[in-house]
Amino acid sequence: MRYLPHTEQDRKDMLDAIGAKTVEDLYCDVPQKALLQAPVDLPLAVGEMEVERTFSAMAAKNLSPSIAPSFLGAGAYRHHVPATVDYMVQRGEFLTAYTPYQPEVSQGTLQYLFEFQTQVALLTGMEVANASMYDGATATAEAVLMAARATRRNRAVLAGGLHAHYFDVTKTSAHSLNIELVHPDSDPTRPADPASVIDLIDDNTACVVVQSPDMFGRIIDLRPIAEAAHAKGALVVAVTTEIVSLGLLEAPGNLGADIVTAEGQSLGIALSYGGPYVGLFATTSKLVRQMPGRVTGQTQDVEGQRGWVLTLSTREQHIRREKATSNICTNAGLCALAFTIHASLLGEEGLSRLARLNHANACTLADKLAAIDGVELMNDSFFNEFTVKLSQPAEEVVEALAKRGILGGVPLTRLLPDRNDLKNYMLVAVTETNTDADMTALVQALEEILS
Amino acid sequence: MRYLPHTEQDRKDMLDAIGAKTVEDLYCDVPQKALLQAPVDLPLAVGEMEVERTFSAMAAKNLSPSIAPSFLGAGAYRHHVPATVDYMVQRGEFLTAYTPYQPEVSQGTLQYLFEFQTQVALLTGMEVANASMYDGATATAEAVLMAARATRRNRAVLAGGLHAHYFDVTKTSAHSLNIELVHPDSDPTRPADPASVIDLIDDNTACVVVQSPDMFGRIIDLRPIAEAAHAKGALVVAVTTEIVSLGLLEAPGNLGADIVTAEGQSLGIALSYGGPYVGLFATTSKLVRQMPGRVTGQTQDVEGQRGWVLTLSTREQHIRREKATSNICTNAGLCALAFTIHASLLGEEGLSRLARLNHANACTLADKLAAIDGVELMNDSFFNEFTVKLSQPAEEVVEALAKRGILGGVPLTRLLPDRNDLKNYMLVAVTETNTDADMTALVQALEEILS
Amino acid sequence: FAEPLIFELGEDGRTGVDLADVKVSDNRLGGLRRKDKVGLPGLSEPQVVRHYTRLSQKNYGIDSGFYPLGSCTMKHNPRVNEKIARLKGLGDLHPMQPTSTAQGALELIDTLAHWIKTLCAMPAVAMSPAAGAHGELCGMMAIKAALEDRGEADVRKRVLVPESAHGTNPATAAACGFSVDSIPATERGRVDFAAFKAKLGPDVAGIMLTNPNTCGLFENEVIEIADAIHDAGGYFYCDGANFNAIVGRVRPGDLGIDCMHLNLHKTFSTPHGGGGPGAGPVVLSEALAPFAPLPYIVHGKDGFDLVEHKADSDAKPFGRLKGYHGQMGVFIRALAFMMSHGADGLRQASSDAVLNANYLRAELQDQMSVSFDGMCMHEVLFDDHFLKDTGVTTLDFAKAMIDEGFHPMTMYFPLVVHGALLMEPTESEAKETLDLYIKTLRGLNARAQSGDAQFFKNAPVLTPRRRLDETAAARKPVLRWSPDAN
Amino acid sequence: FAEPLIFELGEDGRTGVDLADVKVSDNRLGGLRRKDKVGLPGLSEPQVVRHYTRLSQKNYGIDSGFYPLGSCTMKHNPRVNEKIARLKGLGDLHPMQPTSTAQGALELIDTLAHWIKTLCAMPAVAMSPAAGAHGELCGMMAIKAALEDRGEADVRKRVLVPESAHGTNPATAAACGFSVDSIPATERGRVDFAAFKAKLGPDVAGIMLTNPNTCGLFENEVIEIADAIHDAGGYFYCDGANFNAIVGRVRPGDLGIDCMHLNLHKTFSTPHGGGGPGAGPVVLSEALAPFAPLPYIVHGKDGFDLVEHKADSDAKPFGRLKGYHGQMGVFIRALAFMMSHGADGLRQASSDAVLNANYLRAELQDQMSVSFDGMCMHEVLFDDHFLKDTGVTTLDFAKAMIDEGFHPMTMYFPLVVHGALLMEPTESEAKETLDLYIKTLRGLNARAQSGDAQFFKNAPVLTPRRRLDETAAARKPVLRWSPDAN
Repeated sequence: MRYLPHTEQDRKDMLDAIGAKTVEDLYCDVPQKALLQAPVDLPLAVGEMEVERTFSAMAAKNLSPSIAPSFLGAGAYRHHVPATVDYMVQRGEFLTAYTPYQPEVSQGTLQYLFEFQTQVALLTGMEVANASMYDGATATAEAVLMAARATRRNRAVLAGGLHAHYFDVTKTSAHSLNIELVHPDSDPTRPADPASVIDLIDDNTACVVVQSPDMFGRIIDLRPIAEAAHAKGALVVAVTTEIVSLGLLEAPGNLGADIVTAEGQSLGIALSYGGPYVGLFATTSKLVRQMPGRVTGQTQDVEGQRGWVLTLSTREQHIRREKATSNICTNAGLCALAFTIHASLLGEEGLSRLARLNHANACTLADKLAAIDGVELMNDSFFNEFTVKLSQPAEEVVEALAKRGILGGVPLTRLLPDRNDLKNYMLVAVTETNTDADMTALVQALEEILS
Repeated sequence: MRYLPHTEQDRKDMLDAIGAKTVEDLYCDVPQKALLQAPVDLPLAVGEMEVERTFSAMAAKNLSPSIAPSFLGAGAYRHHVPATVDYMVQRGEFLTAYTPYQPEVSQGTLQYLFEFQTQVALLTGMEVANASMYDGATATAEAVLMAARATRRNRAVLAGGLHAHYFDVTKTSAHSLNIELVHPDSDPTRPADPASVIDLIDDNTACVVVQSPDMFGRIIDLRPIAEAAHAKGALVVAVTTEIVSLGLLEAPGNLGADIVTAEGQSLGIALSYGGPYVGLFATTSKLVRQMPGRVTGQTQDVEGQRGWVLTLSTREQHIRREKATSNICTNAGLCALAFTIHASLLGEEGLSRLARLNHANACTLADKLAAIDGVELMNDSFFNEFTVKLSQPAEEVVEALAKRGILGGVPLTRLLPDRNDLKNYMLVAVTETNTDADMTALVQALEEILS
Repeated sequence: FAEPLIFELGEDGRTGVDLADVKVSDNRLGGLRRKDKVGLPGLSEPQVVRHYTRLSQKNYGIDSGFYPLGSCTMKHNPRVNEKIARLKGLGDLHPMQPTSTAQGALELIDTLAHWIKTLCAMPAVAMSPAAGAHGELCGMMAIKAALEDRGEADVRKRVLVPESAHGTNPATAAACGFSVDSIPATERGRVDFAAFKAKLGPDVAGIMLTNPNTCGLFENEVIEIADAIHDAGGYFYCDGANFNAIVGRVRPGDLGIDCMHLNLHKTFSTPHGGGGPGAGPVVLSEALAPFAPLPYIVHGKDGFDLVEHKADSDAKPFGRLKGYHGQMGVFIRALAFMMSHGADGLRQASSDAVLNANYLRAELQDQMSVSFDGMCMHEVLFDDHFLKDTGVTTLDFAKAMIDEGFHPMTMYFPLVVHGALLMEPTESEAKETLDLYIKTLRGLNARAQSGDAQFFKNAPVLTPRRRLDETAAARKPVLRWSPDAN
Repeated sequence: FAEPLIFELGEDGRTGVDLADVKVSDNRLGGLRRKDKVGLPGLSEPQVVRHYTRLSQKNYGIDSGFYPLGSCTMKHNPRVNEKIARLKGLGDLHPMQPTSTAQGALELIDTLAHWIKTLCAMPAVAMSPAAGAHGELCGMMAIKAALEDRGEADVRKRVLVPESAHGTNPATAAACGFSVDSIPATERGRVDFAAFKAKLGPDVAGIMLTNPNTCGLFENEVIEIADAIHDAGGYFYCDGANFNAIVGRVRPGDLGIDCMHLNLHKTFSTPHGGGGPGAGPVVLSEALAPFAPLPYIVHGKDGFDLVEHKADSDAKPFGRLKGYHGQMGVFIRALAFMMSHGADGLRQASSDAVLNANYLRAELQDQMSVSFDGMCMHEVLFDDHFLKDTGVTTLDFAKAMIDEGFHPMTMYFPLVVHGALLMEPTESEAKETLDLYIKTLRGLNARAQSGDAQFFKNAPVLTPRRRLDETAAARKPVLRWSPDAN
């Protein structure tokens, strides 16, 4: 077997050294009845060529968004990732390292995590960030738990425009710790109204969670909500599912956020059917010791040279055990690396252009779609994603588009299945990867389907 | 522009330091009339996404042998290359290095070249090998020139089964140096006859060049030819276009070869429409100072540690100039690296299995094809490629197969266009990559076309 | 050579990506257009390549050398898996595309689930957890949901956790609202069965047991433990961090466990450089299966279907753990790893891992102090007894190993022994590598015993940085670069 | 750490590739089945990965740092080009598949040819040469064929080559059966025009001139040289090794050259690690175009066609230089590089390359001895005059640079100055990198002038190996590992 170096002679020699006759002797502590005498009922080993064939066959059964015109978003966005990103991530010294427990031989990982933390802090307009989390949804759930810890309150208000998965994940976590969630209905049919959130904040509210652009693509002004929340002693958690938007939109840190969580997939990370992605988590210096997740800090070595180490581990499980700030142990190191390299390649100018290009393409498509009979644009504001109301059920339209080889959008009922009132609504995302030909294909197909 | 670091400010500052007003001042030695005032008439810069789109569109116009059942050989063979090979080759320290002029920071390159030389020597059964050449054809041409130098004779006998491109390239080089080539007609219709070559060797013959398996796939016994050549003081150049064959066939070094040249593409190297490939060149210790091309040798550093350097450079142009053994300066370093890594992964057992698998598949297909009405198998012996005679012109059959999405073989007239007598002959190659389904597809299509 | 921070390399106006410079109006931005710059530095592509190349050169990975970090299962990461994960039609699939256009993806997840269930002899698996600790959360939430379903959640609030457990175990129990009760270990390094039984009672929700445990030992009374916890009305959570020792040799389902997470990124070798990403699917017994979180795959009449919201009436999903459907990129690599090995190869791999650990134990036990007698599983635990009176600590010893070209073992974990050194060689390592490692450790020990403590205190000296001041880092945290401070 | 040879790592029976173990009969092997083993070592995949990873770590590339190796144009290698070269339908195309199934490939080569011809203002290009020296061979063979066509091949046997030329120039002339006559240089580092004219005569086949020349200078009398050689009945071969200085600024066709090779791997940046592969297409004037070698592409009625054998009656191809159709893998990358830059970016790139070289010249000329006054092109030549009486040689100085993290410049070439140091920064380098390099060289020079020659003699000390004994290597060559010897 290509991955296993031992020959039978090696095994024999090693058993001799151990003083064991057979491998079974090594498993002497396993109850006999539980020790398998033969391989389990699964296929036997195959070569690399066969493995590639098997997976290629499975890949061929999917409609690839690299081939189909694709307008899918809803929290995961197709962007062009420079080839450099993936080449760098795959360098063995990065790829096959682990958590930097030994900082002397892990300065590469530690320095890029420090760079990542800085980039996240800059993008979000916050003071500090951690070294990444699983994804945007889990980061948001952790933010609510953190707010509850920090404020010693057990109630959170989640604005209606929060991504349904983010809400669900938060609810799952909150349930375990008896945190009460207040969540007004999501309503893309009316303009987003800060009052609907503000009215729900009370003196026991740990935090208010507001997503912008929200699940429907609307850009939300955090300021009035933040003002109201702070007046009640509540923290403000700002959520962004499309980090590229911050190249064009005001950073939540400048709008009153105490914690910012975001999905970082848009920079550097393959769509990969939903994961692995990278959760971003930023907050203020004041709250840093309540922050979950791993964090890298700057220090010096015995020779006075600048270097980096994992720090603030007194928050973590291996020290604090059941008193840790979170049960999260790993981060998303390689995804954070991809994010950081992509952000480094873009730089200020590149990110700004990328964001403008996304918005410009979205404006173009929004206008084209709005001109179709049977399509109504719901958004006054958006970044690169918006909601349209169709004259037919969105799920059927999406299937009809798929039959034409177009990945046209996400029916809102896929996210909110109980909302029969939204069955004609569809989310449409546009990025720099969408060509004019893509847009024309979508417009023509929709005209046919809706006519 | 993403590859160019200078800002306009940088450029200005640097011009100031130089004492020049404009970039044009730097070009003051260029005759004014030859200095362009504007960009040439070609498209302007584009981003990475657009470049990828352009090339993807060109790729889509080709029939990919990864998708089509493919039986093409004629000196270039589709093998499965383990993913490891390409990942290692792409490590920046290998990929972006150059000729190891500074051995202290090039031990990586030098050691793998030393390993490559050893592997080539082992495979061919020769004493030494160089650090690679452009391809099998140019290596063969260089071998003839080397034989002429070493024997101080100017006549070479090239057996009829030598690959047509190898013959053409050798002819081009020999022409410049007034070396006479004797080349009996290629004839796949009769069994290969050593006598036809032996009879042509005379006292002015520098070398005899014999390919095995030959252009038609036949395995040639070098021994009687070598005996006759050596009796006349001529050297024997053995050629192999399919290096994998040496996992199953006797090494030419054990059959009397003085020089072995080969195409190394089969191990580690993408087909890539014909290049870059890697020429292998091996010979005896006695002849080593006549050998063309770069070579790595073992030595010690000032601390007595084993290390490697480029050596025997007194043969080369930068020392010898017009008296060099060859004008070749570069080698095919990255291709040699890919070859070496693939060979290292295979090892003795892997190479042997690979060779047997190729031969077994070829036997299977040969029998299947021979059973078709209108197909006649010409070979008594072969490794993974053989010649069939068809009841219709091969070029038409190949086009008809291509229309069915099958890359069926190489018409002999593509290699030997003047040989109208061979217009119904086709070369068919089979490797470990061909599945039973591939073979069935070819058989069925041929049955249809030839019926 | 010191490599500057990326922020110290940039210059305004440079970029490493060429994109059109389009203007946009503010009309549709809700009045929230960014006023100031983000503050990202501008670099050309060559600068970025060189910067991260140089950073990588300051790192040590499995590709660099032996990495016997106990409890982390640092094994070979096959490159073909990387290639496959990037295939068009897999790596580029959108999580929200219609399932009719992603049948191959669902087939892949379903196939992986089948392999996992078969290897574990368990009827169900929840695929979505993103890491081991996330899997723990999943398992404990399933237990909590089952207790709620039984109406006992308010009563059964205590979870038993051996003192040798990873810190994530108690942290997870706490995150699920349970209290944690620690079970002592015997001098054989196993759960003290008598003490465990004494702690059982009507308020016990379950036990979280790592098996093989963190001392590298198989809990030989595991079946008795399972029976006892079940008799007491609790559930048996097994931490699968050490599954690598028993894959294809022992099926957790045969031991009576109710749920267990698998670290796909460890046991089934997907790259998780720098600490992630991972994937922590959780196998579930019949008792817990109905409470599996959303989403999950079902076989529908038109092929595979993805249940993203509670649908079938028997299911009582406890909720959702993560956006979308789990760590597909990790699934691909893990399944490729499993298929490459096959049932035979996986069994061989776990045996080789155990063989390697026992070989280290056998060849080092006369030099270093093995904490517990008898055969170990895939890792072997030493304590610092052998360093007594040398003035060399576990930390010092580990740092000296770095200068010899090895990544150190895990230090100071588990906590049940003093100055732990936990070595996990994995099946990837050749005997020659182990022999060189053994020789090196013997040499280091000879040096320690010879009284040359200073040598160890100075180590490492051959690394990009020498020992770093972690106390200073924590006391006054500098967690980001800023224009003024650095 | 020393890394063993792969042959010292293997063990019989191991393999890194899993293939079926089929038996084959000897029936069809012509009685020539191998009797003995090849002797290849057996290694597992993880061992191979680690071995070559470690070897790579003993190497220095552009990705590692500044690489100002004169005349080698070590510029950034964009990774997107690597990705494109591996696209299905490009990287996997077979050279012998019907041209009807490879129209995209032919379009690609034809498009690249168009870019090359436009950049050079030349009517034709031969695409197949595999490297610069191979291109030289192509060019000189075309000249020879033209002379044969004129019936003057037996008379015109002498080729003029400046003494500053690369060694490949005279070697190529010799390989084509020409004799070589060396032209001296002026004290301005250019061809001595008078001496050149004096050498012209009816036996002259042509001149091989590098422009910009190997001293980094533009041959300001190049048009006069072209006119003179043409008047004398000879041809003008231009060595395009230094094309990077003038791409988009000067077109060789406007200078009167008859043929010139381009090093696609240098000027247009395709990776050629360890010294290859390259590609050396040769542009040809009207006079030489008919003699272009096979194969070439024509626009047929059904699309592109590939002429692999003499077909059209006007063509007088001098033969074939290489198997198949040229270095497609290099073509792809070179064209991607060209398209990425565009006409504007290529012009900017060459200007930046020249700017960088002149910046080095300006900032170092007070410390080190610039060989020739005036503006240089994309590289700048120093000699060892500044090291006079320090006891430090060019070699010593270069080795000391290695310890500072830089790859040395080209040493001892060209031969026209004593102890040459030829620096080529390329356009890829940022001003900061150049500034650090300048500062380092100034520091080293100060140290050299201070009398600390021993520091330089000892260098390098920070490398995997220190100075290696090249004399011993050549005297008793060990060119391979063997089971007994090593």
